[in-house]
Amino acid sequence: MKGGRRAMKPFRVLCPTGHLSFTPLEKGSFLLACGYGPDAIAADAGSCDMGPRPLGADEHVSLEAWQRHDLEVMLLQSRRLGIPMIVGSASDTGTDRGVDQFVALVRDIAKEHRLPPFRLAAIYSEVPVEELKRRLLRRERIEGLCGRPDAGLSILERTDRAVAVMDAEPMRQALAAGADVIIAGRSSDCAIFAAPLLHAGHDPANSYFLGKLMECASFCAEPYMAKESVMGWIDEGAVYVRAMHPDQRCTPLSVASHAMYERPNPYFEHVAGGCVDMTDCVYEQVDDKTTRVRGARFVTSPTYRMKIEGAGFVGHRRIAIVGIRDPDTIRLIDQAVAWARDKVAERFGPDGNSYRLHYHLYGRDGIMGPMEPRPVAAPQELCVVVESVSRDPQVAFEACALGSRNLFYARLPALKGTAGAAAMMSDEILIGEPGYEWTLNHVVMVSGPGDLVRTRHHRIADGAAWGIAR
Amino acid sequence: MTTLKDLASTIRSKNAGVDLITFDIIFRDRDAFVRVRDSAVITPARVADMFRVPPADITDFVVFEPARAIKFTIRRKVPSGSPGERDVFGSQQYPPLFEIRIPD
Amino acid sequence: MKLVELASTIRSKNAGVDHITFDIICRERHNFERVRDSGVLNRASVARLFGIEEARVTDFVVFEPAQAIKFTIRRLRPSGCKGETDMFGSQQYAPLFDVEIP
Amino acid sequence: MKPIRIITPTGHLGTTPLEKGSFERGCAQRPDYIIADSGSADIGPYPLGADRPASSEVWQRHDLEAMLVAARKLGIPMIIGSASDTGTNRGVDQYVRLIKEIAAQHKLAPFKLAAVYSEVPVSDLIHRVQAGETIAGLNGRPTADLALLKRTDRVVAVMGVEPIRAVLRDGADVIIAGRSGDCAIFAAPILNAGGGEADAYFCGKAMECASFCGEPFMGKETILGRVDSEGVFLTAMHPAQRCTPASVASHAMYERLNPFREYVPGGFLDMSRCRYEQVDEKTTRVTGQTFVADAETWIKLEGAGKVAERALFILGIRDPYTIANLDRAIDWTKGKLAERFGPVGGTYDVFYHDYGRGAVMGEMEPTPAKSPLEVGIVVEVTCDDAARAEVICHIAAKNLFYARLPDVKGTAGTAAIMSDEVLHARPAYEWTLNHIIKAKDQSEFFSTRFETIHA
Repeated sequence: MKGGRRAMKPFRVLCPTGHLSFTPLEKGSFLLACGYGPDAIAADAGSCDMGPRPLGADEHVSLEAWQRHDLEVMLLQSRRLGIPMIVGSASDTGTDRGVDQFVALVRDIAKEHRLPPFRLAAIYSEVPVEELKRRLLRRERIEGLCGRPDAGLSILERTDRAVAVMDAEPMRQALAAGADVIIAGRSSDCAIFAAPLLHAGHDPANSYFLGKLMECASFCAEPYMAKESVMGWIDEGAVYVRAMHPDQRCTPLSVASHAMYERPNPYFEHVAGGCVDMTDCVYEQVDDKTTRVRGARFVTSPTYRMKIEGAGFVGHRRIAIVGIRDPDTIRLIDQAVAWARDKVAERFGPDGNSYRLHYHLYGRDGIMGPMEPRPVAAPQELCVVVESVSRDPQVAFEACALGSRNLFYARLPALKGTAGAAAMMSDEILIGEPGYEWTLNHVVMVSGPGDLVRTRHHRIADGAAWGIAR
Repeated sequence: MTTLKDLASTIRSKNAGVDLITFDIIFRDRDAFVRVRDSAVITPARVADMFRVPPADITDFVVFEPARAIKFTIRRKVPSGSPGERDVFGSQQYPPLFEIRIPD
Repeated sequence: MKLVELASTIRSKNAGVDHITFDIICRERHNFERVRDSGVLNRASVARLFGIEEARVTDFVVFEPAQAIKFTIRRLRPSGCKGETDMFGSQQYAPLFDVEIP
Repeated sequence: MKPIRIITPTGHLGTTPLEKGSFERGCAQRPDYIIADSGSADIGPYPLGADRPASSEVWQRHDLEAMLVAARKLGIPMIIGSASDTGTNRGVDQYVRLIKEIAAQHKLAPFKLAAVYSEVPVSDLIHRVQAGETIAGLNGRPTADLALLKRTDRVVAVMGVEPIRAVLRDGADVIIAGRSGDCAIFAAPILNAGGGEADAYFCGKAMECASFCGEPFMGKETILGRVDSEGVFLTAMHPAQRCTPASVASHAMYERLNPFREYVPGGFLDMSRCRYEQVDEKTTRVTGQTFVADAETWIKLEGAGKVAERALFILGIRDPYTIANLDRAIDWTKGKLAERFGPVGGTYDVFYHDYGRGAVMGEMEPTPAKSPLEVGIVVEVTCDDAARAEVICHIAAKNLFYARLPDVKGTAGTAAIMSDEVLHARPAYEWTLNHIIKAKDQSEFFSTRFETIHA
């Protein structure tokens, strides 16, 4: 921190939930934390954890009632305290629809509570697939992450929707322009917290690192609790995190354990403009509920690269559930499945043509599949979940029905039961949600964050106007 | 005979983005951590073998002192949530680690 | 010897909506006689095996033409009720495999 | 009597497509009739109660097309019983429509179609009970009262041979019948040809599941049945299948409580003195069956009614501690549900089908596995209201995902979620009626309509 401001109280960021609206945030520890004088309230509202469908279909998975609940609790306190509120990855996926939906909710809540006028910045980061195609035509590279090949035209053709993942810079600029509330599209989790810290004059290393520690709220504290508030600040070149729930503590172990949570490597966190290096971090307990960490470094990237997430529709899904208790059928299940697959192939050609069939063998390796170190050769009971996928819903239905009912009719040598080699839980073909795939987990080179990100400023005054009219 | 489950306080797996599953083995007890770490029983080759993936699919393997943890990450064969998914959050992939024997 | 080694078919299936019927068929005449004459299978023993009251075993017949023993039990719940796991009653026979026949 | 020969290509028309190879071999035998049963009470109460087919119309059409084209080419009658799985009026009308479409598509010469309906309005049964008639329960079920009838959405009467014999006498080329006794659709033409009741019903009983009376086991292959003065003859048409004394006798007892008796309107078939003989490589002859007539005619009624909406969720558990403590985890989640939605079994019900530990057999499992490596769990919630069933099911599953047990080492989720979705299952129905009612004659509950089909 700069010398001239040392006497000041450090800038405090409050995080009430690790995934806004996935389940409602806990008001108790949040209101308690608001009493400690936070300088900003920030929360992440999105995740890739729910699979590719929400992005591909552009739907939210959280209930709107819970989204409204969390935004309302946060907005009322931020306006009461006169501090900024920042929400990233709006409405689970951070598409333009998600940003617009959250902006509309904030407007509604402001109107309902007749809040005095405030300034809202909506930051969009959805990338039209056409834009990515243009880049490809310009011979720009769309580089695959995690061992994925670079994206070509065919993968873009399979993509229905894509978002760019912003770092803190667009949010910092919005704060600098005077925004009181920020609703951002897809953002790096840590960037949502780093933005107000950077705006307050802190360095990127500690700002991003603190964001990384705080983004899942109380997950960095112990004992385990789901959605409790935590407070973080930077002072004297170190970051501090403090649990706000009366029964929770932030300890070196709990904070370090969280620093590595849901990430491939505990030492590096990549954002668009660079990378936080945590290799030399030192964790210390400073009081009962607070842990201090020093030693984070920031390595600025020579090029500015933004991550792109994309998802596309794969097909309609149908599901059937079959139980098997016969030890011979269980022993010969691979043959039974092959028999059923052949019956489907007789009608629609080989798997992969117009359909795909998946057999989930619960009891053997239904959870781990080929990664199962010791698949059970002969469990007492098997549950076979037959899942079909096809772009044609009728083909999906028939493939699933043939692929499951033929387990019942499979002709296996040495089978003692001839009335049906399987137990239908109920003779129905269930309609699953449509299937999507993650098509893009890639990066593109940009001239700066403004290349793919657009900000729109609003003045939210409906509530006040309505209040005055009364 | 001591197994990893006797010594670790947390053994978990979870998605790390859409293409990876990451595994955390965390020790509350410092001696237990040191014992497992120094035994060198848990190695990239060992976990690749256990989960039947080519060694190149172990993208990260780190002994993480601050959390008293061993952490490694495996590249998924198919991205999370694709049709045919077995474990959309990657949260039940850890149990085979329980039975790893740790020498005295 | 286990029943599974002597019988050629062991199966179960709905008999209407309220019953599941079990058929144990031996292709070899001497196996059938051995199972039949052992007396191991009877109303009481199958009720015990499936953990049900004997009164639920509605029929128990030695069926010579098919070299078979057939019995029928009244289902604990009619077929296809909520909570059903075996709509056709077609996977209820497996425990018969391990019945020891002297 | 004059010998009569019948082929049947499938034991349940439409469930999975019939096999064309052995069917063509059967047609080459120049049979007198092509007959198939298309229904069953085996598929649970839903299709009847909700009045929906259980089979895909694509497959129903496939089977009807194969049979109709062959029957018209051979110039012989075709009989379909229990149309569209349940034999309700909807099912009969649907098959009549398919027959018309297929006739048009193949430009078939005009033929005479008979539709025989067997649905009984619930209100009609209510009037009968109010008027003092008895609807007696089968299999230990109590006599039907008004409360039971009020829980019933749809009822079919199971026809015997008479309605089918009547339309055959009137020259029907194609018969689409509502709910029918499986063996009645085969017995009707045999009786019309002068066959005895015992042989007619036995032939029907043996043929109704098609190749199930042959060996080795095959699903949907054609069987040829012949009745003449020498007895009943059954021949497998698939090159690799045979009808043997053992296979025919085994099938005679299939899916029935008692191997010796088959009840039909007007009496029962007694098979206790049957003789089974191999007469050639693929054929078995059966003699010695008798028919015991009943002075009264009782007609069977099947009825189903809606109980609740259903929602499902699929999870897997691999953690041995969670598996060892699964009962506790399930009790915990049920407790959480009770806190929020009131007691389980009150306005909703929840079932955790734990595959791997005895889900298939439930209470009847003698040796549930204590520590399987893996458990697949299907969470099933039933409730009057579909939206509420969905919410409860979602929470019932997610609570298992978040269940905290003292010894569990994994803290990121105690279950594997196959796909994060509540599956909308069809509603739960119950069999309300499995009853019989006394009839004036075998035709009382059935009505017939003729139509000439022009391509």
